[in-house]
Amino acid sequence: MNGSEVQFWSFVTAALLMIIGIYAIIFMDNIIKKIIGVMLIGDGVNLVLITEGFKPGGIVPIISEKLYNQSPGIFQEFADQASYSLPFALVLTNIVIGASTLAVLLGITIKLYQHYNSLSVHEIFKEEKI
Amino acid sequence: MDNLYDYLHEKFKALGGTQIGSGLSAEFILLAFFPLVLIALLRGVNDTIAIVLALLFIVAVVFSAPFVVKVSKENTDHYNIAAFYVAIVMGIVMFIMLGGI
Amino acid sequence: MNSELIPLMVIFPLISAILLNLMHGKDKVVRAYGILAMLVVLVVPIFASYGNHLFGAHPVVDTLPQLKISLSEVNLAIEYNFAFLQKALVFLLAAIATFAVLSHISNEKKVSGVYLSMIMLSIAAVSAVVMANDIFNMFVFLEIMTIAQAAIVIAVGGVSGYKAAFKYLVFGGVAGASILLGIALLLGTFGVLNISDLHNSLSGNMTNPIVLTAVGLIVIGWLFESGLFPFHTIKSNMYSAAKPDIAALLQTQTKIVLVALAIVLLRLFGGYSNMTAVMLGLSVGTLIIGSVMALLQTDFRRLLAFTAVSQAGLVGIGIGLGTRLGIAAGIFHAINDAIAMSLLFITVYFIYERAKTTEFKRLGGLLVQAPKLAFIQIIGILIVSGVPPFNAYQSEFRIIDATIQAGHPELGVLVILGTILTFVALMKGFYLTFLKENTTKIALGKVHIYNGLPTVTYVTLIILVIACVGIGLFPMPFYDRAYSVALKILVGW
Amino acid sequence: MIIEFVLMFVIVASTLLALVQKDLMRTVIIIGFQGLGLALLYQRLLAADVAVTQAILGSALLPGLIAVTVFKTRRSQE
Repeated sequence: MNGSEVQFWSFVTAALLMIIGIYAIIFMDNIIKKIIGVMLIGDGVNLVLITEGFKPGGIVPIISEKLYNQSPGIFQEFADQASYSLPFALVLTNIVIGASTLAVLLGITIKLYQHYNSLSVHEIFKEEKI
Repeated sequence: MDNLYDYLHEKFKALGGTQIGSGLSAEFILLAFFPLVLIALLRGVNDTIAIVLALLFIVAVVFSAPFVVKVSKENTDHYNIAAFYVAIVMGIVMFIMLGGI
Repeated sequence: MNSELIPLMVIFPLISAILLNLMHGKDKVVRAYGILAMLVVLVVPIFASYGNHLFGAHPVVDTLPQLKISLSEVNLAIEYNFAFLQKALVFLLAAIATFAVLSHISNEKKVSGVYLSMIMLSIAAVSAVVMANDIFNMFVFLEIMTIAQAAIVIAVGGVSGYKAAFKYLVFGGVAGASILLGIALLLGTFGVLNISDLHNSLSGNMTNPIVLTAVGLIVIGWLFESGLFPFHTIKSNMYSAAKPDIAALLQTQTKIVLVALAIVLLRLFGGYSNMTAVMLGLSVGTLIIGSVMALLQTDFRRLLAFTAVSQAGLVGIGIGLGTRLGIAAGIFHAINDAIAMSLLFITVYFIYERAKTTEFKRLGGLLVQAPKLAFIQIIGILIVSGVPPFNAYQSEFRIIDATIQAGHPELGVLVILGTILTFVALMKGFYLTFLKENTTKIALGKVHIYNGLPTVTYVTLIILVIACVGIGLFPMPFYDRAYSVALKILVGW
Repeated sequence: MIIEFVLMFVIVASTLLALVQKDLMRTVIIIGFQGLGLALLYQRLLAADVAVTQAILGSALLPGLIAVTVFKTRRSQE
């Protein structure tokens, strides 16, 4: 087992998360499970981005001041080994966006429950006759 | 054919509250829409095949009219209908992009 | 090169959103600041000079050989472009948003700071989407826009608003994730996020299956943001659940985002004919289904909602043709139609404010009570249906011209059919609201439209009519610039 | 290397388990494990800063929000 195998299976995990999320959004009847589905899709995309930045056998792209002072020449070596950190910045943004979407969705859920006294999508959208 | 109006009126009742006039205009536009799309799709192929397909299509239209009721049933605000079409279209779009029809 | 006013168009509404949120509760402060902020938002795009703005300390670095980019330089900063198209779109957005803010301030006894802050947030998000030359920045602001729009609808919509916002956020989550996954695939393949750099890296690389997957994913996101076929019921539900003045703002934002994202798609993957085919096909479906559904509605707001969706399909047809004429006509129609549909939504807003309903079975015979409104609405209907000498005629005519020149005359016929159907649907609404005497029990004594229009609404309507007539009589200054933008899109930025 | 595969298994398994539960409180608790597993996987994939954020949000804050919603509505799926 080497690093690139981890990368491959990590992509597979991300794909599974997204597929499970889409399944939940389409087929699950409970609103909260649909919301969890939205969260799972976001997690899957985040995992794809993180795995893209991953470098097998690399190091975490954080350089401490102490390390730099010990040997200034370490910068070149660091740049060679560090994982690609642009995707991490994207993921941080997406995590925050996902959290805010989730919060709004949960707020709507409480309001809908107060009105319909149910969490079932079938029950809530009953008035729109199929 | 004497009581076509009554027949259509009966059919359009399912729409609920819509006037028969608007139902009929929508129906005619849809009847014009399908052959135009068919022409747009089949313009490239062999003439004979296109004629046969067009005839088959006309037969299908005659037996399945009126469309308005079906179309309006498929475009309500229900969550499940939206989810169904979203899933189908996502699949089709990805298939066209990757399969390259 | 760096114009200092360009970032202000995004940053100022964002700061205002935060401030208005904090001011919530202090009525007079919110009113004063709301009007002031809208003034600034309106003025800044007029005075900003054309150019680029770079966020970040590294404007340009030399070639990075490991990225395999056939460029001499790579942009590391987040880049905002500002040219005539961006100016027109941002100013249009600011104008319609000003009406939404002013109508809220002048009609409500208690002004909600949170509500105004959400409007500000959506303005900032849409301005950023229009100007950003960075694909991830675009995604972030699209998500912010989705949340802000859902919040505006929740604020006033009641239970139907909650349901509409729920669907909008869930499918918005799916579409946003789809766009981000597409971006992730492009980032993994080429290592850049700047659209110009991606354009250069992508040229002649359209057989890579990873890139093709990314195209499909971003197109799905585009379909959601512009409310085309599978998402048309979600968008129209949002429009009809919101108050009509907000619906005017929402449909303006939708059309602006449609144009902005379509420009990105065409710049990046313009050579890929399957993509334009998908865009074109789904736009045609939206046009016909939207106008058929508009004809079947029994509520004026829902009727207008479906009309707005079908007009978005018309814009999509122009852009989806992929020819220079088609793209120019599509962009031109997006601007014209956003103005014209806003006009109609605002007339219905007035009916909704006064009669507290827009259902046809409760309305009728309003011509006697509000002749001015009826006159303006019939003008709006003529504009949207593409009657000369108004502006939508100029662009619809050019779209039909473009379909014929692109070798799809059937599509031209379909556009004409859709336009006729839109006209019939809108006239049905006008007839049932203004002309027909409603004698049913349910309507008796219900409908009262008091004397005269309020000043804000009246002035807005007049300004919009003047804009429509003005663009209709002198289309060339606008169309020529759209035409040159189309050339830039096809050839390269 | 084995740690990553265990974490991936935990993530997928807890996702599936969470969605088949009838009791929504159990769903919330199990989805917290999924968030924690993701955070640890991010750490193993050399994204330390993201891992910290995900650990806080995914394993505590978001499940907490969902738990509040479940308390305010009904607990079991009908």
